[in-house]
Amino acid sequence: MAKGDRTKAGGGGTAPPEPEFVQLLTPDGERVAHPDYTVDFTDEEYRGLYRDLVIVRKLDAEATALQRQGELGIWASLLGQEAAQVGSGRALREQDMAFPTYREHGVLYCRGIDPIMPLGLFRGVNQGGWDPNAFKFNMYTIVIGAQTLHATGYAMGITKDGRVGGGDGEAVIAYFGDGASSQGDVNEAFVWASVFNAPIVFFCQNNQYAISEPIERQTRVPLYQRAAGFGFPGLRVDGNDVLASYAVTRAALDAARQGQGPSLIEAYTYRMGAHTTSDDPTRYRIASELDAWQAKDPIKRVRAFLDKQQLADEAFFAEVDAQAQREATHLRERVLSMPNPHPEQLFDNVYPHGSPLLDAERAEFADYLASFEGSAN
Amino acid sequence: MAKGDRTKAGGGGTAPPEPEFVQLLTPDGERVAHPDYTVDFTDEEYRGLYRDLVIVRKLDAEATALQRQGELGIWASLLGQEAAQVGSGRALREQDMAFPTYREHGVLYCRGIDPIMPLGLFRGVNQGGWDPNAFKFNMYTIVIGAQTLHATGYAMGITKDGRVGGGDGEAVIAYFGDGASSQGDVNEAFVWASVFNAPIVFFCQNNQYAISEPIERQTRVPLYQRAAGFGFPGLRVDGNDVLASYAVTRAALDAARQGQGPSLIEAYTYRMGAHTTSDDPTRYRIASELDAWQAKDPIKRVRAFLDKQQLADEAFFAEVDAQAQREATHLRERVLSMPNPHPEQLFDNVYPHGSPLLDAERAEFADYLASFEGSAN
Amino acid sequence: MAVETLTLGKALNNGLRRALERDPKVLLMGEDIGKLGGVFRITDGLQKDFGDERVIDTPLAESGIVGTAVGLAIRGYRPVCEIQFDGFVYPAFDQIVSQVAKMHYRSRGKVRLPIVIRIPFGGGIGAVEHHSESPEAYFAHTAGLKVVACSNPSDAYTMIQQAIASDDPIVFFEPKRRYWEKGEVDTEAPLSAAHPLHAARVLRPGRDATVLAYGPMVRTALDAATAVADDGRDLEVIDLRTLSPLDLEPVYDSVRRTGRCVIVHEAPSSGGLGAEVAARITEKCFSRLEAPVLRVAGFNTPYPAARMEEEYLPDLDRVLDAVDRTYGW
Amino acid sequence: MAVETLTLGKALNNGLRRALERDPKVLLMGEDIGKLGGVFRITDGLQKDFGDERVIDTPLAESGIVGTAVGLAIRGYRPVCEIQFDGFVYPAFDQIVSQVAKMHYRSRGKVRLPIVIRIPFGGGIGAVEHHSESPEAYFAHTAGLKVVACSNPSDAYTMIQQAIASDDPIVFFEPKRRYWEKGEVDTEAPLSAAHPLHAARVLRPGRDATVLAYGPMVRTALDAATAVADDGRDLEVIDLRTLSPLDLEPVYDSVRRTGRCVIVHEAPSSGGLGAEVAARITEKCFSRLEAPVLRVAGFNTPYPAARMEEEYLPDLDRVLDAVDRTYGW
Ligand SMILES: Cc1ncc(C[n+]2csc(CCOP(=O)(O)OP(=O)(O)O)c2C)c(N)n1
Ligand SMILES: Cc1ncc(C[n+]2csc(CCOP(=O)(O)OP(=O)(O)O)c2C)c(N)n1
Ligand SMILES: [Mg+2]
Ligand SMILES: [Mg+2]
Repeated sequence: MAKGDRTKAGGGGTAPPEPEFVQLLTPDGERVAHPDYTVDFTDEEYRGLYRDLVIVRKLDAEATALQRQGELGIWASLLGQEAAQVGSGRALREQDMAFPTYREHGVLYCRGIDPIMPLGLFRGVNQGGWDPNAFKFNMYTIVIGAQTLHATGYAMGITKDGRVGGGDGEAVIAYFGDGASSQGDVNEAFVWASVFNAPIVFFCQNNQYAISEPIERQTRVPLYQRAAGFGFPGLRVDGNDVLASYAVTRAALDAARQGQGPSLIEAYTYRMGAHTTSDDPTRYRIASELDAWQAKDPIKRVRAFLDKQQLADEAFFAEVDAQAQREATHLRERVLSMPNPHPEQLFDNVYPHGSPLLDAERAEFADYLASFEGSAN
Repeated sequence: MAKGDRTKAGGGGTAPPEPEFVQLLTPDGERVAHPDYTVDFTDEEYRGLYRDLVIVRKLDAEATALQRQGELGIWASLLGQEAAQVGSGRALREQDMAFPTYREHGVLYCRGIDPIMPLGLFRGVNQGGWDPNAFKFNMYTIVIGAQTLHATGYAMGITKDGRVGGGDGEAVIAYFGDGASSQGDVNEAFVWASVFNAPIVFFCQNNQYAISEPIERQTRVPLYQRAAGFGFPGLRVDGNDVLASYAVTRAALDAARQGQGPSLIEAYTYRMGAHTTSDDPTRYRIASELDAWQAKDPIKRVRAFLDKQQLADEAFFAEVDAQAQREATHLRERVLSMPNPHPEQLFDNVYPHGSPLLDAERAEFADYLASFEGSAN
Repeated sequence: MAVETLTLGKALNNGLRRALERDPKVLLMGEDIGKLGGVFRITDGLQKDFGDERVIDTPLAESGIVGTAVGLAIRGYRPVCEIQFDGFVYPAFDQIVSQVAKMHYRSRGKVRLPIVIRIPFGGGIGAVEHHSESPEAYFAHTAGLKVVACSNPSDAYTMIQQAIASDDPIVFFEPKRRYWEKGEVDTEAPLSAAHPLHAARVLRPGRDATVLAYGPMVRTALDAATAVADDGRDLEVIDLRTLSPLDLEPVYDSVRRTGRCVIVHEAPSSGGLGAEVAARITEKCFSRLEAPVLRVAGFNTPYPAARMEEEYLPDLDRVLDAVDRTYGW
Repeated sequence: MAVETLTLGKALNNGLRRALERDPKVLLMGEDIGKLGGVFRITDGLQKDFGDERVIDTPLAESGIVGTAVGLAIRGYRPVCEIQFDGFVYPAFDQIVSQVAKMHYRSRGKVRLPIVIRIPFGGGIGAVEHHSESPEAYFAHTAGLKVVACSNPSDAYTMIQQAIASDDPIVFFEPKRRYWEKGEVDTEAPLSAAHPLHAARVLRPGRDATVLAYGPMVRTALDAATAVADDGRDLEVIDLRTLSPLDLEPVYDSVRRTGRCVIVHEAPSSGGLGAEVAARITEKCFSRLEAPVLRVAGFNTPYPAARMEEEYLPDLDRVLDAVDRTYGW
């Protein structure tokens, strides 16, 4: 009947080549140049980044230990993702707002927030329960992708408030994972952010896994490329390079605050540990993969850099370790002394304006509890 | 503290240039060449396409008239989109499966299906109720975007059945609108189709509106570009050009059936009428816009082409009109004689295996109805 | 007093206008609510008068509408989301149930989401599938949400304003087939003097049996009461108005007097609101009941094609039949 | 007879294996169900034995899982979807309610969707938010779906196979905190001889009061019966098993004898399944009831933090308290 020749449509199915990314510090601690991005830190700032990295890893390890000892119900470790989190977290300006998943302990730390804050959630004594606006850091969000829409709405509000344009404008960063990229909500967030030119940076930590599923189960092209089809720029950064993570995030946030709209950063990194303490990664990945990524460790390379550049000496490294240990111990002590909630608290804060039905339920429950008092039951 | 230079991330916010599309027949009826696509129809086939276009427009007009006369509850007209539908519909091979929205009356016609089939839905005597597999044409889907996932799942089934590869492989076409591109489901369908390399063509009729909302409310870049970020090709075709619509769809379907995976076609067209008969487009669009698109009418250009190429004479055109009129009249008669359902039918087919509770409810209802018999009530 | 005769739809439109005037943080968001004024014209003229920064045509995705509303609320706005039809709220279900409903609780009161989700609901307009659903029980079963339904122009006008002024997240059901019915609305009565949002209302006192309804079925219940008044049967009709939390004290008072109760709604009976109301009444009025609380509801089928909806929907006859049956127990 | 002692989780695993063996059209789909075997290991080893074309790790999006399952079912497959946790079914709500539930109806019986949606549900495992929900009432209120819950290894083994063999779309609830409890399973009894899928079952006959439960609360109800047996109170315990359609004939028989009934579930009471069951029992057994049917349920709050869940969840004491109260009416 007719023939259709086809060169542009169709195709696909071939594996993507290992993609390029923005890198400023190699795994060996070499500082490399990039045509578009650079950082210009003081020696003190370089040391500060190292300190952040070591401390967030240490606190994370402490939380993992606390879970193993039954003091936390579960823990989602950031091990391996320190650079992506410290780099992006430090890139935020004071007025910026962050929407984390459940793993952004490092970002939280860099916002200057006491690391004890999210531990109530993991211990099971509360569900987070902090004021996002007070800390410019939203509550952890567990439902995959949901927070990207919240972040986008918040960013739309910034525009409505006339707080974009100029260097003191506000911007939003929305964290999510590689797995989350498949959720409808995340893609709807891209649509909204684009259509409303919202001042937001979508920061995807591609740690290669969604629990057990490797990235190939979510996409067959690099995730950063998703952005272009929604009308905004995307780029990939070496997520194990704290300098590059900082540089690209700072630039993207500044562009957003100046009215240039959304962008997507894919931080290419690796989840060195289990998905959470409930997970057993030996079921789905091989040891050699982990070894390969060990070589790209985000902390080792900064240490090598500080060494080579003679920006720090053994005393400094020891002092950082000591500080990390102190903060970890302090954290542990406070976790152990977190009070259990009183049972009746389960009725608190269901509604801002309350509910007579619930008040009655609470009263009945209190009577019921009282009925056991003094009994052996 | 540091500076981040930024050229790749950020940016955006500028209006996209009027995009290129694949065109083989100009609005004036000139046949033009395209480097990648062509058609090679016999004279009879060209006349056949014209006949299709005229008939689907006529049947559509008849349905609109029937609605105006109270014989249909609502009608979603395809006016203006005939070429996109006839072109893509004729491009399907017999073994291919289509998943329509609520507007693909032209595709349905080209599948050789009696146009009465969907009218029960619009009259309100049923909800569609045909066997998708018998007609290789799924039921109309009203929930925006939902069918794209169904289509993708079906296409995955084709692969599982070993029915891809070679010219006799099967493929799927999923229709959706510009507005639908914002739905999470559609983007999830892109993810699945890509990851499973499903034999599917996503066919988006960008008719410039989602009810009252212009395309700018859904995207700030051309929709076909969405595909690349999901890892498969996308292209834009002149949706008012039946030849180009045919060529690109045929090529994409054949690529899919041969195992080359999914693709996205954006058919750039225009909804000449109201969204549905319930809509009043004068509230949200100006007459001059309609005029501009009248000049690009999908039927006029084929008629001009047939004229210029002397492929048809007045007798032919008159005969086509007469046939269209006959089919429309026949359709009308059958709509008018569609029986109303018996009330008790509302209990039919809730479950394949039935439900005792529902049987009891039906029996009670029958008794209740019977209680009025003979009464004046 | 400035009493005007308005349709329910126009009363909502006026109520929204008042809310936009009163508080610059109030935003309207939804599909086609701008130039078109919504498919039911509930937002007619509002974008023109308040601008497209406050009356926002959104992309076509309900999860996106509600999800961005959450973010706007965290930022301090008061979003009013329009869901175009009942059957299209489900893509937003996750955002509503897991985010909107739970945010105040999980934040221990630190995050308020003063979001109103407007949903035209119910059947009776001859529509195609997905346009006649009654999903209220899903939301009433969701702790952390409040759910209300208006039934007449006067309530529509005040309740929408009360809902927007409230810091509770509220799912606001509008009886779409009653949009065109008229009633008197006092557009200048102060909101503070209005009947509370979360309170039922006795619309017609009566001695013999209690009929409960909300939204579109309130008119049906009132019609039933009128129809039997001549026969000497005196029905008390109560408009529930608030579906979560329920306000059942006036209902208990009534049933303790009448001993007979029928509850009417369009949603399928199984797991519908009527079940909850019946269970609670039975618990509180057990010894006073002459008959079990009976439910007149949609059948337990998907909503049928338009030409069967008349039979599907509870009507005056089915209400009266149930009232009769409570006498025969 | 080949009676094995299995955990409930392992019984499900064996049941799924049987279903995969029996019918090549059966597919398992979900997040992490392949190499990992699911976060609860319910699909452990199945991908290894049946291949990744039949046991499919999907992208991370629940609407996508269920939506593609619809297409696969139209193509002739029998997809079994795993939703990782109860709280993550909501993104798929639209596909379940508007597509899965309605397809057979709208196609006038021409499209069957033999889809099973497995949902581990309920609390008691000390999890963080969204991992302890009991969403069964949403689905039981949705006409066109069937909803079941298993409570013990033997039922788990047969019910999952029956559900997969059925052409009805079925939401299959698994009591996650009972996954590790053991029981005897006859793995060779023919499916055709098994207790029907949509039938309740009297697990413990008794004379004094009827206790109804399903899923995780069945064990609690049985424990309560044991606890009071010594005091001379004889409770009848019925496992509802099928939540939609309900099978209440055995319940009516029981309540007509006992005159007292308590229903137990973890979901919040308002609009929960207990409301429906109570309303129906009251209608059918009105004159035999000594007291209203009482509900022991989750409170009407979002699911609380883990360290309050013990108080939130119905337990033996609360069941007994309710039984006591039915005596004091
Ligand atoms: C809607 C939803 N579905 C499923 C889950 C269960 N779940 C928790 S984390 C996770 C994987 C997330 O992967 P990714 O987005 O890559 O983030 P990562 O954990 O790797 O940081 C899944 C499936 C969830 N929390 N929410
Ligand atoms: C989930 C959902 N939301 C809203 C609607 C109401 N609605 C019906 S058609 C339509 C616009 C669709 O626009 P588009 O996808 O461009 O298709 P078109 O009608 O232009 O062919 C809307 C909002 C719906 N049917 N489904
Ligand atoms: Mg990941
Ligand atoms: Mg359109």
